[in-house]
Amino acid sequence: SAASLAQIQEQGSIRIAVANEIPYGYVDPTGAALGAGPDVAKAIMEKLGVENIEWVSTNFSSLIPGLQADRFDMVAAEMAILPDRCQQVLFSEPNTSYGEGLLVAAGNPKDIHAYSDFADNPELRVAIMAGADQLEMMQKLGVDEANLVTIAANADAISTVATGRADAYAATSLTASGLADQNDGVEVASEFTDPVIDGAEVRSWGGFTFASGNEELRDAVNEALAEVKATPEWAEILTGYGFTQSDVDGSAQRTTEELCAAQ
Amino acid sequence: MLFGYEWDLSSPLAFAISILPILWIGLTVTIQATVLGFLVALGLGLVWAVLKAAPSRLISWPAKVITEFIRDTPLIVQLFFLYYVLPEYGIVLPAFLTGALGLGIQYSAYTSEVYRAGIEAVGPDQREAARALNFTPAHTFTHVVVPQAIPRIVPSMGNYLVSIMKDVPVLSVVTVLEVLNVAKIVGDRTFSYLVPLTMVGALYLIMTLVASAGVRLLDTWLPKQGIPLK
Amino acid sequence: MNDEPIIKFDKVIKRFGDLTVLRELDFTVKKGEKVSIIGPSGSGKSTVLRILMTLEGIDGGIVSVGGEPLWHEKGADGALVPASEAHLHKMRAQLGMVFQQFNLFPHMTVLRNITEAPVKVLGLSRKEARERGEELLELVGLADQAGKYPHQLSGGQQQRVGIARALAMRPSILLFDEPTSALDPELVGEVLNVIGKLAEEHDLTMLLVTHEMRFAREVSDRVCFFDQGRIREEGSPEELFTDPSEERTREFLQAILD
Amino acid sequence: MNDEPIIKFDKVIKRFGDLTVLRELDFTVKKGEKVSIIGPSGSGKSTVLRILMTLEGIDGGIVSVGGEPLWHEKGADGALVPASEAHLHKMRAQLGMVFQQFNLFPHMTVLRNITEAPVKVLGLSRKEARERGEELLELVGLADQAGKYPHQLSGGQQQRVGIARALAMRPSILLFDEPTSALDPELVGEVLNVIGKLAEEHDLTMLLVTHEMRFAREVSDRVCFFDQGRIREEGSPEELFTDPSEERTREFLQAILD
Amino acid sequence: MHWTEYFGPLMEGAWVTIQLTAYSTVFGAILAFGAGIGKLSSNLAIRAISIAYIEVFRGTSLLVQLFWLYFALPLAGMAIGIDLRLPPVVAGVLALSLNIGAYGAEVVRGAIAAVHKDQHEAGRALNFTPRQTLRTITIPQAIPEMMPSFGNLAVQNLKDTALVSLISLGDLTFRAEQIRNFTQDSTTIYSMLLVTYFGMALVLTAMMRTLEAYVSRWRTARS
Ligand SMILES: Nc1ncnc2c1ncn2[C@@H]1O[C@H](COP(=O)(O)OP(=O)(O)OP(=O)(O)O)[C@@H](O)[C@H]1O
Ligand SMILES: Nc1ncnc2c1ncn2[C@@H]1O[C@H](COP(=O)(O)OP(=O)(O)OP(=O)(O)O)[C@@H](O)[C@H]1O
Ligand SMILES: [Mg+2]
Ligand SMILES: [Mg+2]
Repeated sequence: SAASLAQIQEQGSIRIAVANEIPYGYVDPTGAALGAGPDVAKAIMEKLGVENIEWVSTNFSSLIPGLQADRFDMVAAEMAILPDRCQQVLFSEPNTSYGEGLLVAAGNPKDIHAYSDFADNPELRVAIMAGADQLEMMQKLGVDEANLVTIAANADAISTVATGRADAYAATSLTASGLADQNDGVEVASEFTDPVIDGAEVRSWGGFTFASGNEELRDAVNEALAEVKATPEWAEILTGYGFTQSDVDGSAQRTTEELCAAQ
Repeated sequence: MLFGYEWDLSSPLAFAISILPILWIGLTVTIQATVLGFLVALGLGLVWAVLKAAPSRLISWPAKVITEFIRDTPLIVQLFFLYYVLPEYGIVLPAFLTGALGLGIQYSAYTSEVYRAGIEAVGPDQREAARALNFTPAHTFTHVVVPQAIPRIVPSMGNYLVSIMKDVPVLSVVTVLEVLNVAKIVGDRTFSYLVPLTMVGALYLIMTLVASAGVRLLDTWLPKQGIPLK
Repeated sequence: MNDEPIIKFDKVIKRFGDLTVLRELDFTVKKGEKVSIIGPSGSGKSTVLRILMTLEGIDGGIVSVGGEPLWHEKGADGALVPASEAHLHKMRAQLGMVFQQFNLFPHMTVLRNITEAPVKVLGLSRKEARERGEELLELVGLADQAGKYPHQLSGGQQQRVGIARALAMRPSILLFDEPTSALDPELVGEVLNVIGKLAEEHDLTMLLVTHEMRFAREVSDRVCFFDQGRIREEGSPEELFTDPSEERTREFLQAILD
Repeated sequence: MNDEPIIKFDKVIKRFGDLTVLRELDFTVKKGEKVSIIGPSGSGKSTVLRILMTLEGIDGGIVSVGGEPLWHEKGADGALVPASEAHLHKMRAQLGMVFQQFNLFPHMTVLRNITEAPVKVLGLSRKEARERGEELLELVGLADQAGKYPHQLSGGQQQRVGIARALAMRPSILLFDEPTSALDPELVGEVLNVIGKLAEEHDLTMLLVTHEMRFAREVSDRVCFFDQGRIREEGSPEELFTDPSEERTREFLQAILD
Repeated sequence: MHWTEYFGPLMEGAWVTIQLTAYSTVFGAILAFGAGIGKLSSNLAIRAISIAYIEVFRGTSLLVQLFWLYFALPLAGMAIGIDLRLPPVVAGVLALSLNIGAYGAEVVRGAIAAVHKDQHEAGRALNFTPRQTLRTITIPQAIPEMMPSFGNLAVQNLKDTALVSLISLGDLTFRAEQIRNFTQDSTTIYSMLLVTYFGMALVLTAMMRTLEAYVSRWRTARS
């Protein structure tokens, strides 16, 4: 099973996975991990006395299986805390909160402004990342499965959208704007209407993730996370990666217990 | 839920049965990609074979280098190239076409060798006999060389057809929803990979056994009257 | 028998890389003549036939067939220029060849082997070609084998098909390159019989490369002894076999007849 | 020469499918005897040697070598049961064989061909085996070829290596299956010389299948004429060659000596 | 990021690819010999296992095998209470070796079966045990026969290593993907990637040719 807290502290080393999503957690070509998740994780590990972090970069859809298969001890991808996932893995308290967004081709030729557009117009195709929560949103909004293009990685979205293989990429607002910055062929859909699902606007809360059974590590991280969140550096990290003040404030609005028990 | 089919996680068997229709959809894509890729490999391979046999080195040499290059580089990278690079030059192919084309290109390097070997196996004496009878080169090729080359070519081509089928899962990297990709998505959504992946393995085993048997059958059906087959 | 030469080699040179196979060969055959070519291995016998059948080009001199240059044609200014494929195609129509290894088409039936060229090259109808093919099979004694494939026949039968195939194109010159040397000894006779019959009954010009001395003696009007790419000695079979004037010929005949 | 038989075939039957190759063969060889086996193709000569070398089993009768059954061993109750691999392994140690096609190991040098089995099977040290191997190469006149590979030698040399290889295992019986018939005529002599020398100088029991009548006459104490899986006639070379009593033997000798 | 800066990470990935190729070629060759010889065994159980192995791994797709080992095997292990969570490197090398080993087994079997029966008889006449005959006579003669096919399989294996990038193993392709995700500079990255694989294949081919010349030196020795 996954390394226990004691083992980690004894070795002074922990394996943390990211899914190459700017700005949540990614590895630059030199191998350095950046993003809201990794930066906060570094602060937490410092508090826990773990000196060495071994960063693992993997596909988003491999994060949960990877935890279950002990390929890493912790995930710092700001994975949204969802009831389904809570049954598979453990989540820390929320570290971030974020809303949804849409990446479209430059000039938004198909005039897309909401996730519900894909349900209303069966001509439109939308890309989602394998394993991401946007799938569930699309399904709940009644989007036809045939109009979903499943891509393996965030960065593939630029090509997918710019070439018209999909008309838009559904992702969090920060992901979308991060991608839009990288390439002139794409932009963030303006006047975006947040999806309303089960009567509520969608907002996601992201946290660190652990293999089930590793409550000890989760609890230690929670404790350290609370300390980090109390410092001004925490908000700076988040805003430095483009999170708005309301995103920062939002992170305190829900507890993991509530999120896991939702519905 | 995928493609409108719900899965039933109550037991492995129930799960397996409930995802059969989903895998079937992936399987049809696998078969389509196999057939289309094979056709491209057959056509393009013939082009390479003709170019490689060209009397001018200016033509034959580049053809040889290109086919060697194709043969020595991984399909997955070739697919990435077709999928992500071509659009930068204005050529946007749908994922399925990209995949089938990539398969066809990769295997054209192999099939061109099959053509070459098949044609070379028809000895010079046959060409000389045809020339002595005043056949035109085109008639010699179509009526003397090709009919004798076909029985030599068919079994190897059949084997490549099976190989192409086994390479179709690589097309998942460019979002083609072939059977492995579908199974993987089922796994991603249920967090249970064992049943769908095992089923794909079993399906593949059945398909290759059937296809190989088909190739052997075809081979025994082929007329080969006295054509010396090595 | 007509006296004008139907085949004429005029100082013909043929090289393979460094090896000069024909050294200014002069050689003529009259219309209707049956000429046997004998000589040691490598002396260029096959090469002569292959040049006539346009399977090999030449490096010097002029070859004429039926009074016209074979490997050249008259250019605009009357000078000889290398022959075009069209010219070769026309010239080849006068020649037929029987190969040592038969070279039948294995994927065609016996009859199809014989009718394919008349239909595709001469433009005969399938029916005409079939009729002619059946006559020829009759001639070579294989009327009942028309539907078989070559591999179902014995070597001797295959070679007789080879002869029928060449005849089906109505050539005026028939070339034989050791037509019996790939055959088991007991099958040689049937092929030689057919060739002998042809030689007697038709006024075809025939050029035979053969190691069957008895046959060369019986069938041919003239025997040419080739050595090192030239004709070393020639004459009627009686002259050459019984009283060769050259030592080299004598040696060769002795070695062969032992 | 000792009188007790070292090889004894007692009503031995051998079949290949429907074909009965040995029909109740009775045959004995005394210790130190040199026996030539002659006979038409298919008469079972090779089969006799191959049974002795345990390359073929038998379907009936008993073969004994050195007084012990070869293809059987005594079971618990004293009755004969089919031999185990261990028994065969033990029995094989008395026999050596020289093959028609030499059957040298192409991937080993000449010396290695000779030393491999003594090392691996007899458990000699590499050094001992090498010394013995060099002596044997000396004996067959190939002392200077030890480092070459078989394909670098002529056929005659290869066969001499084959003889040395068999001798290296110190067999008391040496079997030769047409040891010279795969050789070009001019190489036959050197191999026959070596065998002749062995026959003279050693008290090895030797069993030779051969078509070399001159050799059978000179080397062997006894010649057996095989026909249809039986010994049709046997005797000293003089008797058999000069005055065979059977018509069949006479015919065979005539055909061979022509 | 300038394209020259791609070299560092790409070379790191290339090193992983080389290691993967080396390990899986070596393990694959061992499996190939085991199963190839096993398929010729007189022992029914060994033969059945060898045939089953060869058919299963030749009959399914490498990527399916890879995903199965990486994603499904741990779950299968959990079901029966054994820890089968292979690290990506192990899963990758295992899948590649098992796959190439199954193809190689057919090559080994064919080459061994092609050794002339005369050689077995000579071995028997010299009282070698069947095992000794196999080891000292048959296999050494069969190896040169196998080499051309092994050369092709080695290149095949090199290409197949690219698939391990899909289970997050930091090979050449994975590194290239990472860079592309970061820079979106597809043309440069993929061109460099193709050329690198081509170069490695050429080197590998040359190495296999050298090895072939070495193991068949007894065939080519001149008199
Ligand atoms: N295509 C070729 N390339 C190189 N050398 C050739 C070629 N064809 C023939 N030769 C050489 O030309 C010489 C004459 O060949 P040719 O076949 O005419 O001899 P031949 O008299 O028919 O002998 P044989 O009785 O052996 O058939 C030989 O030395 C032969 O090796
Ligand atoms: N393995 C086998 N399977 C079937 N038939 C065999 C086999 N070995 C030998 N025979 C047959 O057994 C008969 C005797 O064979 P054997 O080799 O003993 O003859 P031989 O006297 O040595 O003949 P030759 O002089 O041709 O070598 C032959 O008809 C042969 O075809
Ligand atoms: Mg010739
Ligand atoms: Mg024999």
